[in-house]
Amino acid sequence: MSAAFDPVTWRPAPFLPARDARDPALLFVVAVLCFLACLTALGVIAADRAAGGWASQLTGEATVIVRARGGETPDAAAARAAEALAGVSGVTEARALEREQAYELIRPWIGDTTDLDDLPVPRLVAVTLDASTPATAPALTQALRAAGVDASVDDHSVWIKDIRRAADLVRWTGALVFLLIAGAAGAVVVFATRAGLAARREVVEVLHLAGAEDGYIARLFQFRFAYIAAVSGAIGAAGAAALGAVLRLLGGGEGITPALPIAWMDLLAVLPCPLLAAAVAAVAARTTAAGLIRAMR
Amino acid sequence: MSAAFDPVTWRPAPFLPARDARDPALLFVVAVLCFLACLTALGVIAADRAAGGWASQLTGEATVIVRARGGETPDAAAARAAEALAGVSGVTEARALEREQAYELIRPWIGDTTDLDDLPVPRLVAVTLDASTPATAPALTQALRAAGVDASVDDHSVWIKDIRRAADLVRWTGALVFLLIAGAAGAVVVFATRAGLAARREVVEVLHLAGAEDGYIARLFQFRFAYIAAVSGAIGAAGAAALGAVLRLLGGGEGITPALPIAWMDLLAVLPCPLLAAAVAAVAARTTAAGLIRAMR
Amino acid sequence: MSAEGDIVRFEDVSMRYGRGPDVLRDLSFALPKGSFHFITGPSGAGKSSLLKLIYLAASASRGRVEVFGQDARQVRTKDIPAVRRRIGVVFQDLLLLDHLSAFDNAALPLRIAGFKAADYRADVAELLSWVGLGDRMGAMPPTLAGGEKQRLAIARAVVARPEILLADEPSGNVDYDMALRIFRLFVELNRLGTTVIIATHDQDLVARSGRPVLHLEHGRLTHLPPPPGEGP
Amino acid sequence: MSAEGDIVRFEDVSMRYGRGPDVLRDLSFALPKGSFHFITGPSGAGKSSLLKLIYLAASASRGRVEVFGQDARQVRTKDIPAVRRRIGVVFQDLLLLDHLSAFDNAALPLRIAGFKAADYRADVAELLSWVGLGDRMGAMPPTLAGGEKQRLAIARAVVARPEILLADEPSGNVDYDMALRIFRLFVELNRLGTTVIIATHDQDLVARSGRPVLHLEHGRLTHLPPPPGEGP
Ligand SMILES: Nc1ncnc2c1ncn2[C@@H]1O[C@H](COP(=O)(O)OP(=O)(O)OP(=O)(O)O)[C@@H](O)[C@H]1O
Ligand SMILES: Nc1ncnc2c1ncn2[C@@H]1O[C@H](COP(=O)(O)OP(=O)(O)OP(=O)(O)O)[C@@H](O)[C@H]1O
Ligand SMILES: [Mg+2]
Ligand SMILES: [Mg+2]
Repeated sequence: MSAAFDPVTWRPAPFLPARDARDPALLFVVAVLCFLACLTALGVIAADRAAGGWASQLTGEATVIVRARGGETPDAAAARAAEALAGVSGVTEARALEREQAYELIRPWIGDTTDLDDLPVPRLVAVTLDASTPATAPALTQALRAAGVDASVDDHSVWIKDIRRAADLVRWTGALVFLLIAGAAGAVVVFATRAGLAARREVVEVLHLAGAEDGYIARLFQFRFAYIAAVSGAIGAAGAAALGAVLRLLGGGEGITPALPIAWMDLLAVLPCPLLAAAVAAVAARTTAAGLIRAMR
Repeated sequence: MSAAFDPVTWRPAPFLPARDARDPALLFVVAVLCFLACLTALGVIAADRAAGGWASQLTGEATVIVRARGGETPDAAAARAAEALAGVSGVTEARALEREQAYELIRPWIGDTTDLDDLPVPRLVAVTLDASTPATAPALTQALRAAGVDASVDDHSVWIKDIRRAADLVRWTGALVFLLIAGAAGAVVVFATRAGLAARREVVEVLHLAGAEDGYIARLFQFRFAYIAAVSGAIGAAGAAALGAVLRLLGGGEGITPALPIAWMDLLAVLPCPLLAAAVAAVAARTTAAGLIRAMR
Repeated sequence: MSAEGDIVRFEDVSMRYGRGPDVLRDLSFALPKGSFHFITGPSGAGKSSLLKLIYLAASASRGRVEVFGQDARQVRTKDIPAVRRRIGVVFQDLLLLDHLSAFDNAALPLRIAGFKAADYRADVAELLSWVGLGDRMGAMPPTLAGGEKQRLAIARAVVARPEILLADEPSGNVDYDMALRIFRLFVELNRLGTTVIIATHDQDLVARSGRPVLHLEHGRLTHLPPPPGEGP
Repeated sequence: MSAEGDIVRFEDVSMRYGRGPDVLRDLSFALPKGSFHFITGPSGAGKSSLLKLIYLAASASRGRVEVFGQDARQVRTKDIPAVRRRIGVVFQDLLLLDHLSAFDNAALPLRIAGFKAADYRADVAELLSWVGLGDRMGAMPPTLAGGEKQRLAIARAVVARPEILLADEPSGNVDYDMALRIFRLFVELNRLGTTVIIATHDQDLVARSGRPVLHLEHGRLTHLPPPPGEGP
């Protein structure tokens, strides 16, 4: 009570009620939307990596099927093919596979046979491509033809088109959802700030009538609401990062992580969230306060 | 001005300010979250259907590779296999494919050959399975063995496991995101209602001091905020349904729709949204008003 | 025990806010049904607090408050609204609803009591004219002059013809003529059976009225009302 | 043209709210620097509206208002705060900030003027004690008695020693002794150079003070102040 009040130790109280800064409604709404936005951002990054991973796995290698021709043994043909392919620029390594490995692949077609030598089993050459400038299928075919080897090149291009399309779909959907949620979060910050400020109309009025400069009043609200938004943005971002970390830990090798591979570094993507939220809130508060003051004059 | 006021035509004004019912902050926030929740719900339904579609396409058929044995021609072996398979329960149709179709599949392995008859090209039998009680791979193998046909059965089970896993992942992720957003929407309704009501504290106070029953006051707020939530829920739901309809129209056969096939009926899934939002808001408003009144006594 | 006909009775009543000091101390008095009293005393003496005890917006920390013959402490929470509807209050800080017209503000108690608009329209309009707001009935309180707001609060307090009227500084913002006019309104209401209790600083009005006075100083009663039991 | 030494000057001023009727009509008067005037008149006569014109919260619909020798209409929006800081106002509805302590409310104009807490702490405490709030300095306005709130509003209006003090019904909720005490505070301030203008219904106070009166009826001036030009 007032008995405890001592003017000597008095310090000016903030002009805006301190409890407003802990306004649970505003904090919670902004935090939830920032959480969702950050989570979507993490999801998009992870999905992008996953898609990129599939594609690069496929683009990183090609398989060449070599058929023996003109008396050459299949092994010799494969060796020659590997040699020819190794010389192509964009190929890191070309390795002829064992006969058994090739047989495994065509066994369903020919049934169990004990005498492999009797069969015209083709040989496989596994080609590892340079990740940055991979050799194209026509280049490989060209080299093989030049070396006079009867072979077909499978650079997974059919698969890659599908994978690319799926990856693009994931990327674009993710980006769309992210934009939607981030836009919603921003709009919520704007509207929540306006609502909170309208409730403090009397503070604006009293300060205005007491001769406070418009900028001074606007700044009060600006800092206050920027602070609230930053705090709730940080809470939401931290929540999303924590969930990301849990997913990362849970799905070490399998589980969710292979499908959505989250890297520790990805978690840093939530960092701009509190700053953005604060900036949006600051601008919203400033313009709203200015509007209220104009209406009062 | 007051000159225009005529007591004879006077009708009681609502106790709660009419402009509160158009409170843009509350309307917007709830609408955005309902929109996101409905959109997620539609996405989950579509993804579920897509996953189900892939799986059922795969489970609906099997491929049998038949190898000629003991002087039988490949075609005869394939015909016998088809006959044997047709008799298995759970098989709708078994059809031996043309030699050329089988050749197409193994051509990479043997190279271009003009004399197909010289080659021990296996034949393929396409089996259509009963959708409700599909025959299992072992059952097919058993029937083929009984008929003395050398064949291997590919019921896509490897693929199906992968597809099922992907489908489950999509389903669970979707459900999780939906729950998150729906939970956020509900919580926002609760908090926005509480914030809106706190701003109307003086209405509660005046009515309370004038002898209004607690239930009467609580009901005022309950209906008001339920109405606001229902309206914004409806706006959000309509927005989501509209976007769903656009996606349905845009991606007739290709584009986004094959990946996320939305049916017209799915759009009905947004219907409960306004009702749920209204119910949540009603409960929140009622309990908050009751709390305010208790604090006032 | 409550004497027959005492509508308000205080027995050794003390009151404080939270853990603060006693703002009312050992008050004992009884107001007969149909009586008309003033409560005077310097600012902070406890006048408004005393009225709060009567309309059940606060409760005594010691002693016994009786309203309408019931111990205030025994009134169940769910019965408080019914008691309040029998009491009209002019609050010191008015408590008008800014988003409702003067007419709606004045009609509020009648609406809460469940009356139909058709039945009270004319009465409300007449009352508002009586307090000089005939041409401001459609105005919102923020656009009323200070004295106009006060008169509106008075109209709202008396519109439902309460059994008890509590008026807390009802003439602080009106001129002397208007104060007299308001006083006459209260006298009229009292004649129709309402027990009237007015907290005021207006010594002039108190003196001219010749009505009994409860004078508070630092939460204590220094002038006693006439002995209870001489009701209407 | 403004006479030297007139701090407030009205020339044929009319005013209205929105498209409503004129609430002030053809007012012409001048208040010399350092003068002390009362504004009286019945409720709704336009006293508060007249004060609003002086502290630039409203503007005349016709005529010319001069404050500090400047035409009110010519004051640029961005210069209004500076003018306001030279004027202290006791608003009729007080306009205290409920979430700030009495001390913080009283210190508000000094903070806005950019003074350091250390420089005014003692002054604010002394002023609050002077108006009888010495033991309520840490209290929030909602826990103050009606008269205590009014005295707090007065303390806030005078704390920065404004060049003009406008007080709108400053003693409506305080007893006569306190009203006199407040009047003495205003007189003291006036002696130090502040021009004082008080709108009130308190005829007693006006009569006893012997100060000049501007009397309004229906927005018209009926008593004229002494001729301008006799300022300090
Ligand atoms: N809600 C509250 N919390 C704490 N103290 C309060 C509260 N309301 C009033 N007080 C204190 O109780 C005392 C009595 O207040 P009360 O309002 O009853 O006085 P009053 O006689 O009505 O004064 P006034 O004539 O100024 O209205 C005062 O000291 C006041 O500060
Ligand atoms: N914001 C407003 N909008 C419209 N009309 C208003 C507004 N404020 C005041 N009025 C009207 O203007 C007239 C003069 O009001 P004003 O407040 O100046 O009177 P006053 O002399 O201060 O009265 P009181 O003594 O009751 O405070 C009144 O009829 C009032 O209803
Ligand atoms: Mg009081
Ligand atoms: Mg006024």
